[in-house]
Amino acid sequence: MKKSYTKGAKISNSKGSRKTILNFLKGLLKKGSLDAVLIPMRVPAGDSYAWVLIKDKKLLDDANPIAPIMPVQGANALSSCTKKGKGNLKIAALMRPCEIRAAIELSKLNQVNLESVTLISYDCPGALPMSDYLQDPGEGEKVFDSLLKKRDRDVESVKPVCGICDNFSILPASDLHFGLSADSRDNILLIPNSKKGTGLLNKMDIKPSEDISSWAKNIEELKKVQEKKRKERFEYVKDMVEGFDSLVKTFSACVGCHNCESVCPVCYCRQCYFESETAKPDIESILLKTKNRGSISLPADRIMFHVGRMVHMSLSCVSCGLCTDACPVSIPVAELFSYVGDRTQQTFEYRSGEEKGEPIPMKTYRKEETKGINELVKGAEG
Amino acid sequence: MKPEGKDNFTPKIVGYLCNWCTYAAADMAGSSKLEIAPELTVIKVMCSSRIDFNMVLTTFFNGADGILIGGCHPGDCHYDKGNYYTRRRFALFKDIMKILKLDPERLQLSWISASEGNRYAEVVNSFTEKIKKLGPNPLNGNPYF
Amino acid sequence: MSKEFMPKIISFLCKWCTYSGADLAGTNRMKYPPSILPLRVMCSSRVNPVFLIKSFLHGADGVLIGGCHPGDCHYQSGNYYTRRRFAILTTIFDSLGLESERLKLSWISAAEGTKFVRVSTEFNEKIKSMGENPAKKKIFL
Amino acid sequence: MNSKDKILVIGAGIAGMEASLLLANAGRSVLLVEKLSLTGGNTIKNEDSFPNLECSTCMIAPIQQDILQNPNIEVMTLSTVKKVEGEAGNFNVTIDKKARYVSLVDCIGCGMCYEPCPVTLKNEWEENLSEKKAIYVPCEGSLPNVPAIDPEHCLQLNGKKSCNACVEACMFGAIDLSEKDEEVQVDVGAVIVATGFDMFDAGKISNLGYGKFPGVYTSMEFERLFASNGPTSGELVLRGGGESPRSIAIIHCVGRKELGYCSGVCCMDSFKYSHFLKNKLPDAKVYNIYSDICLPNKTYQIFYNKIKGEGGGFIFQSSPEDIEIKESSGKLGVNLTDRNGAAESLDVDMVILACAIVPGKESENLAESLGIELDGKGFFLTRKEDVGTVETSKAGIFVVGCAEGPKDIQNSVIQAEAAVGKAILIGEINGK
Amino acid sequence: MDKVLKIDISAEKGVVELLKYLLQNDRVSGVFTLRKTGSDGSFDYALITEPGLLEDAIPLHPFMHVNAGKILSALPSMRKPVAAVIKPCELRSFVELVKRSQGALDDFLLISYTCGGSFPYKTTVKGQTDKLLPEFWKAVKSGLDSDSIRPTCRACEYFVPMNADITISLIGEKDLDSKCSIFLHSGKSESMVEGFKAEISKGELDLSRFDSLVKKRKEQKEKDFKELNIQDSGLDGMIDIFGKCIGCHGCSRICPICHCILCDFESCAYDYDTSMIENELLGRGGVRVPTDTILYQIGRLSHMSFSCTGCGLCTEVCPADIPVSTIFRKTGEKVAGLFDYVPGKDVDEEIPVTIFKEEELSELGND
Amino acid sequence: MESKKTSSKIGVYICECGPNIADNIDIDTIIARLPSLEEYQNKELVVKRYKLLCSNEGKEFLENEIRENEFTHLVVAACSPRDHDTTFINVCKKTQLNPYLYKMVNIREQCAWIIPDKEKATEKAIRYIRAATSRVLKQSELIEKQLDIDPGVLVIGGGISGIETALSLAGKERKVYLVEKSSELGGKMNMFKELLPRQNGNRDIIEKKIEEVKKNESITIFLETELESAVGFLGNFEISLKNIKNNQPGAEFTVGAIVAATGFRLTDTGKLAQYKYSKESEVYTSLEIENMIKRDGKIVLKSGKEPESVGLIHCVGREEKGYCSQICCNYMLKFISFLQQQSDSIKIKDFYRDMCLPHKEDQGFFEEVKNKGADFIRISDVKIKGTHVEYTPIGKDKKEVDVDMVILAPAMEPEKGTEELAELFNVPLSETNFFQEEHQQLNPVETSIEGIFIVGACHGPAGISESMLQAQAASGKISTRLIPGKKIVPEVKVSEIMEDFCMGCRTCMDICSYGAITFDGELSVCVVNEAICRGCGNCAGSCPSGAIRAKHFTSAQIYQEIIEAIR
Repeated sequence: MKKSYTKGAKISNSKGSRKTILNFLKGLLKKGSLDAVLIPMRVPAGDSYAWVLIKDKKLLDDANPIAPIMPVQGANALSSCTKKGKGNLKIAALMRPCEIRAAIELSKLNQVNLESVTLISYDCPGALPMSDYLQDPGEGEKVFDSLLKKRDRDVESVKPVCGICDNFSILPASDLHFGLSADSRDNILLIPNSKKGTGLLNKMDIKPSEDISSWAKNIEELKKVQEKKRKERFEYVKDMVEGFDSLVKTFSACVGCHNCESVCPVCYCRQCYFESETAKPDIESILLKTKNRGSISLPADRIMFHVGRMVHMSLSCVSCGLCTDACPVSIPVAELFSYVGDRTQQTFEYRSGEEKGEPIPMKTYRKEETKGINELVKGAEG
Repeated sequence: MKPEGKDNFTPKIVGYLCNWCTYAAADMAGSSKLEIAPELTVIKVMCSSRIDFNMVLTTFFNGADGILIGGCHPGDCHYDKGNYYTRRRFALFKDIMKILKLDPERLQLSWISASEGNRYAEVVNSFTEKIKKLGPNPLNGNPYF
Repeated sequence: MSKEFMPKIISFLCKWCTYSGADLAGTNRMKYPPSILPLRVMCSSRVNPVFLIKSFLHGADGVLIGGCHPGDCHYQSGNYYTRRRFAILTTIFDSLGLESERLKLSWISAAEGTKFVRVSTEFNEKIKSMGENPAKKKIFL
Repeated sequence: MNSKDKILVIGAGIAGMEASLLLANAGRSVLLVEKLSLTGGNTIKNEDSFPNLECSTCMIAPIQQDILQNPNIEVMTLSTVKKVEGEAGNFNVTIDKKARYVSLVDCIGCGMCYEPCPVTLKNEWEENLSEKKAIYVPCEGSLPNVPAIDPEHCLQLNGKKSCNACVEACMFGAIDLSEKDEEVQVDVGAVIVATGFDMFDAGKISNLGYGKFPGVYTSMEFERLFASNGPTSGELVLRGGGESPRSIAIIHCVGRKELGYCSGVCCMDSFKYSHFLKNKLPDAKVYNIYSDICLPNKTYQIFYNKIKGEGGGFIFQSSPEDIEIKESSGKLGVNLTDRNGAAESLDVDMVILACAIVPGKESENLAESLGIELDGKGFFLTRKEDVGTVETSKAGIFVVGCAEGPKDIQNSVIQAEAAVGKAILIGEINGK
Repeated sequence: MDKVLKIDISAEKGVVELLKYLLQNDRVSGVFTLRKTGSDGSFDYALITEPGLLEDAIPLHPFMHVNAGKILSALPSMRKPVAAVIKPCELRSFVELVKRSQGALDDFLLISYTCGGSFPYKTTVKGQTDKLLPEFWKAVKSGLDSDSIRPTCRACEYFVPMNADITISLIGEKDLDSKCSIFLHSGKSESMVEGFKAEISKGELDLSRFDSLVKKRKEQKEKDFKELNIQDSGLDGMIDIFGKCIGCHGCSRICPICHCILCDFESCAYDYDTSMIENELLGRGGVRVPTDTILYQIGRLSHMSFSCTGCGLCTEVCPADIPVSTIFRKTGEKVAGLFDYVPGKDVDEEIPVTIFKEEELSELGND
Repeated sequence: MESKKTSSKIGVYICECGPNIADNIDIDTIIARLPSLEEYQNKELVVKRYKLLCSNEGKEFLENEIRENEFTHLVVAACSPRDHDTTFINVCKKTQLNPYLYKMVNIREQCAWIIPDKEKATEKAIRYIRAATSRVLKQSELIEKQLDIDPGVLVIGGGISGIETALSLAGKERKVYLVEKSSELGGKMNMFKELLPRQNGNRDIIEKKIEEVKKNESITIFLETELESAVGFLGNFEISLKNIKNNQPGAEFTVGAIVAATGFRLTDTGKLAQYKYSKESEVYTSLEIENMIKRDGKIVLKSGKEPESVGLIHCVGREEKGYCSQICCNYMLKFISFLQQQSDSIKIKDFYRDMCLPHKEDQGFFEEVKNKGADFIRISDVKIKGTHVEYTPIGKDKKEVDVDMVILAPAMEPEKGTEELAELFNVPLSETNFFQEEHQQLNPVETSIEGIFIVGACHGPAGISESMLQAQAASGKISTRLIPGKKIVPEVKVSEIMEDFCMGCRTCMDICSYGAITFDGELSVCVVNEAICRGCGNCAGSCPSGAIRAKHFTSAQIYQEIIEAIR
């Protein structure tokens, strides 16, 4: 059983949450407790954000720990620099909870090495849809700033999946957490959630001695609201994918660019199976299908791609919503996958990104399987 | 394209059978001259764990009316534990078909050991019957799959 | 920074001509700039244009390709392709406003030790005059 | 190949087959002699084998196939060893090879010959639970999948009537009723005896009612009754009645006292039956009536615990001799007398007698032919002056599996492998 | 001199009739065209072998969600050619692919038309297609640009098909709603349509009437290039433009010329190990991850810019609204210009990187 | 993926199997319809029928056909491949046609015999044959490789199992390396004086074996040494040893097989509340008694006096361990017998739960001891306080008794270090923490890694005879597989990983039953060791990137079959 941390440190929020976080990170870099920080930074043109691994603490001034949009999933960024081993750098990665969960999933798949990485999360207000932000970045910043100041969740302007996210705060798997929705806007709670996190606090001489229950209660309440919204929304989403016709209708605009796959953090393959030579619809199958059906829609196998991808990654889906952002024809991919993911994860009694080191369901088995699985294979026995 | 009604419907069923158990059972059923529905075509694999999602999807989306996966009983795998993984993969796949309401009934996993020639015949015949009742794979008229 | 700027010049040298030419320069105790970092390739046509882009974006101050003279290629026609690829790449650089002057192609045969020294020295000087590759300090590449 | 490189294996059960296959794969030539018309021994009769409940056919059929297809192995069915002369490295063996009347080469196993045969017989291999024709394979999936003719009952062969039905039915000319029994001489370098075991005759303990009451089964009968390729295709129906039992008593240690040894496998077999029954007839009551539970393997207790968890009564009873089985109005009454004097009676539909393992009937003759000894119990005796060995008193002759004493499959195979190691050296002595 | 067929029905219907004729008379194995897939205005490319299903065909619909050239290259050779109705840029893309052994012209009866342009993705996403169609066709009839077509199309000078077997004349055809003019350019097309009921004459598509449109489009192109303004700001300009790239590589996936199974820039050669990142950090103090954002763009330019047919799908598909196509066209034009190469013009002309001339580019390499 | 020959010519031969196939399937229809199928237009197809292909004439006919037609691919439609695959593979081999370019179709068991309607059976047969014909075109030649082997064997553990293994394997052409942790050979045997009666009582045999091992020139003994690493596969393991005393690297050499004979220890009775005993009390474990007999020649109390009453407790720790140690009942009988010989008047109280006597001689011994007056009490529970025994006979009330001496039979458990060794070998342990066999029944002394064997008490609780037999069994297996001078032919239908597409997620590695997949840290990709892979294809079924090709069962091949099957 994982030790649960119930204490945190209160730090002043007088300079705003972003500045407070940056100062904390700067302090760690200064003390040498960290070698580098992975953090979002606004691009020079000012119209987007990118992940930057910062070593030079001066550069931190330009970073924005809580970016209004999520153009690239943090787990992808982390994977790109730790996939091949832990290296010599002690890195802190400041990411949204869904990014942390994706990083945990990737670590189970050996695509991220967390050994020298400290995962730092915060109470996430959600992210703005990329297309909205790109329309007018200045306005986007403003909208997000106001979001950041609210204590409840505003779902109007955030991405649809953020609007129904019930996993926006501390997780079993992050090392350190910034409780932004603390009792008052004057304070931020700094909550260690692992030995690594406690270690960093110690280095900074911060004693996590404050009780965090009122913060936790607030989060719990928000979560309940979100859970309800999620459930309600899924009732609607369900109709978009149930049955052949709905599936076709939902994906009919798909142009087959596979952006959803390439931005997906847990689709870690170099080449998607469904683009590979192996899975390429072969000549015979196209001919055969055309002959049988009188016609065939092209490019072929678009539905196959989406359903196949659900099979491949729904168990690891963290509902980060990047797929929707990246879809040029605005298919609500993220909600569909979240819906399917929630259900398959339930069957396998698994929650993606909840626990480091837990094997992903397809890497393991039980001789006597869970009820959900047994239900599904019913008929096999005998 | 003439849509086949349920009455004059000859389903196309693919049976993935593991070399060591179910394929042997199929042989035994054959030697026993049991009457088995002709609609099932057998594809032999060394172990049921060889079957990946895409294979099932391809089969299904290409218009197969039913898919039967036959493997050794759990614990009997010739390769120690392959079929435990088959079971999980199958469950996941079926789950997704269920969620998407993509005719999950058309997919069946059965553990049939080498000595169960009778069971093989029963399973194939009843599965074929079931598929006949379900009617043609609706994907067959759908240009998208 | 008072320290004199010492460029880094990645040099892809074909084994049969230019690399031998460089060797010859060495054997004859001729001096050429230490900023030249020679990388031996079997033929200049092995140099994928992406190698040059990568070298450039990662901060190499200059990239030099050395190959046999047209018509002399050990593999018959490799360097003709090198030439086309180089032309394509510099055109791309130009149209993107990138400093294509930092890329250089030169034909230097095995006998042209002197030419190697001259080309490398001139190139080195040119790069020096251009200054450090700005890409070296860019974070968002 | 030099004759002394050839190895004779007697008995095509699991131990004999395993030994043959290993030797053949090492390039040695093997003569595998089997008294029945099929390979597989007793193991192939089981539906599943303990403790993993692995399907026996799945487990063994690939080996049987390999045996039949391996160019280094000659399988001689319906044959027994009559005489062995000579010494290690140089034995001369005389084999009594009974006519099969069906060519192993020409027959393709289509089974068209059974139907026309006018003679119907009890199928002994199926513990007389089913019938066969005078031309028969003992069960579905027999390997080699080629029938044999029972010369005692074939009308043509026993001279009762002129009948040519099977010959006419065969389109491959595979049946030759003029085939004669032969005596085959062969030179071998070593002999591995793997003749297996028989089951204790439960009829000898009269109070258990075997043979008297149809509801009383021996363990082997139950194995076949349960087997999916058996007489009822695995349907658990009582003899004659056609109904499934609702309560079953499994009596352990049948014959142990009479024989003076524990067979070491019957507890596990009984638990296996208990599991089968619970699985197939979830509402049935199953009682295990035992004296000592013997679980001589690191994994057996796990199995035992699992069976206990499945429910079913475990009743301690010191010895089956003190059990009295009676029948009244179709129900079997099992009267137990616990050592503590408390009597108990169970009403059941079926009784399974877990019979002890006894030496094969022909062990005595074979021992004599081979010139080796039996122990006091009738099993083959290994070299007295050694510990843990498969060697017999005669160099070059090895005994493995249940021919040496009761044991489970694991230990039979271990012995087979051990014998292979020893046998392979004979003829290779110079290399050593 | 080409043959011209004239029928007295609308152009779209005329094409469908022609397709139907081809299919019904077994001249072709199948038909490849856009077709309606639902009553909600959704549509798709389809390979059709059942003549009845041609009822839903909308061969001239001004929309391109995928480059048909790419799809054609993935289709198998069938017994007889497949009649394919595609846009000029798609046709040019297909020709480029054929040069790369990704398909064969003989497998198809290529039907194209003088193209008035396509709607952007967002038109269909917002469901505005039906509303905008009348205006579009009106503009086509009068030989002008519709307001609703993509900026890419408005800067496209190659709207008259090259290499088509059959060309349908649309731009400037005032009677589009009641007349359909079909130009047959090859012996292949002539024998294919033999027997098709139409008024047959000889004649050629009058190119001169497009002059003003070509001119206007060229001007628009130059304007676009200028607005892009990368040349002047160099590296910083690149960063400004590509800074928001999210690395989805959708541009390469949708690109008809990028036919690789696995893009080089996604291969393991571009995986970093941690020490390489550390190295990078030494010089810069900070480094963007995943790395190689600009490398990918310039790299891709070096791979295919000379074959860029300007179909504009990369811009459409970019989630970060980067004007990818404009950059590629601008660069591509220059690169192709080096070798007087026009992508997709002549199938026998080899792509610039597979051939060389001994006497060329003499200034390079000589000091 | 296709065969390297560019122009393919496929031979399709349909066996009539006498009337078995011919009567139920219209072969002429097949022959008529097959070549006209459009997809084979570019391939030359020869379709013929024959009355019985598996007959000698049939085989000859087929051979001639292949030679004359110069087929590149062959399809045989006949009975089950389980019956005759080998037959036709041999025909292919004879004619130099790569057998992996041939495929057998089962139109007897799976068509002719199970479908009464001839038309339907014919239709199905056509589908089958077409599937095979198009599949066979996607098949590629596979060449069987031959690997050199080192016939040498490494034996870990110098106890009786290790010694027996070494002795039965060592020979002129086979070196054996015997590695022992302690400073002497013999293992637990050094604590024994007497064996069981069924093991011939005296331990001279063992003494002799130890001497023999020492003298044998083909056996190299390493004392105070342990295994540092073992990398490789059957026929070729690279071994490095470590000297325990100075913690220095030891010898390095190559062997073809490894036998673990690391033995057992007794479970720690100190951890079991009901048997808590101190060294000072008159409570002894079985090994202490063995030792005492060896040292003193008798069983005595601390005072030196012989005990007058002895209580023996079986199954100490059995429930906790979850298994029966098999030999305890027997050696307890041995102690009783010894005590009975030591003193006529001795009072024996033997507390047991189930008497486990799984050998044919055991029960006789039990009767003998019992007849001499030992009191065997079947209990359901027992507890001791020093030599005060509280017990509950089965079905009765609790009782108490005081004895002079208590002898415990603690359960056997694997020797310390077993887990580490398993990890080093990458072989699994069973639920009971002993090594796990590859197959409990069919391959009982080998692990899931071919070439690594387990014998003696590290395999599971075992007595001396069982250990000796296991040692011989391992030797037997090794000597059939590692024949000096001969090569081994590994499975060719193995998996391979296309490194360009592998992401190194190691899903395949985690699920492989045989440890055939390793991770190449340098390239960050997984690699299949073809010498270990057995070709089940589980890895290919699991790979999300499609980077794994299961040879002869590639996706392309299977897809081809699918397409035809549902045409």
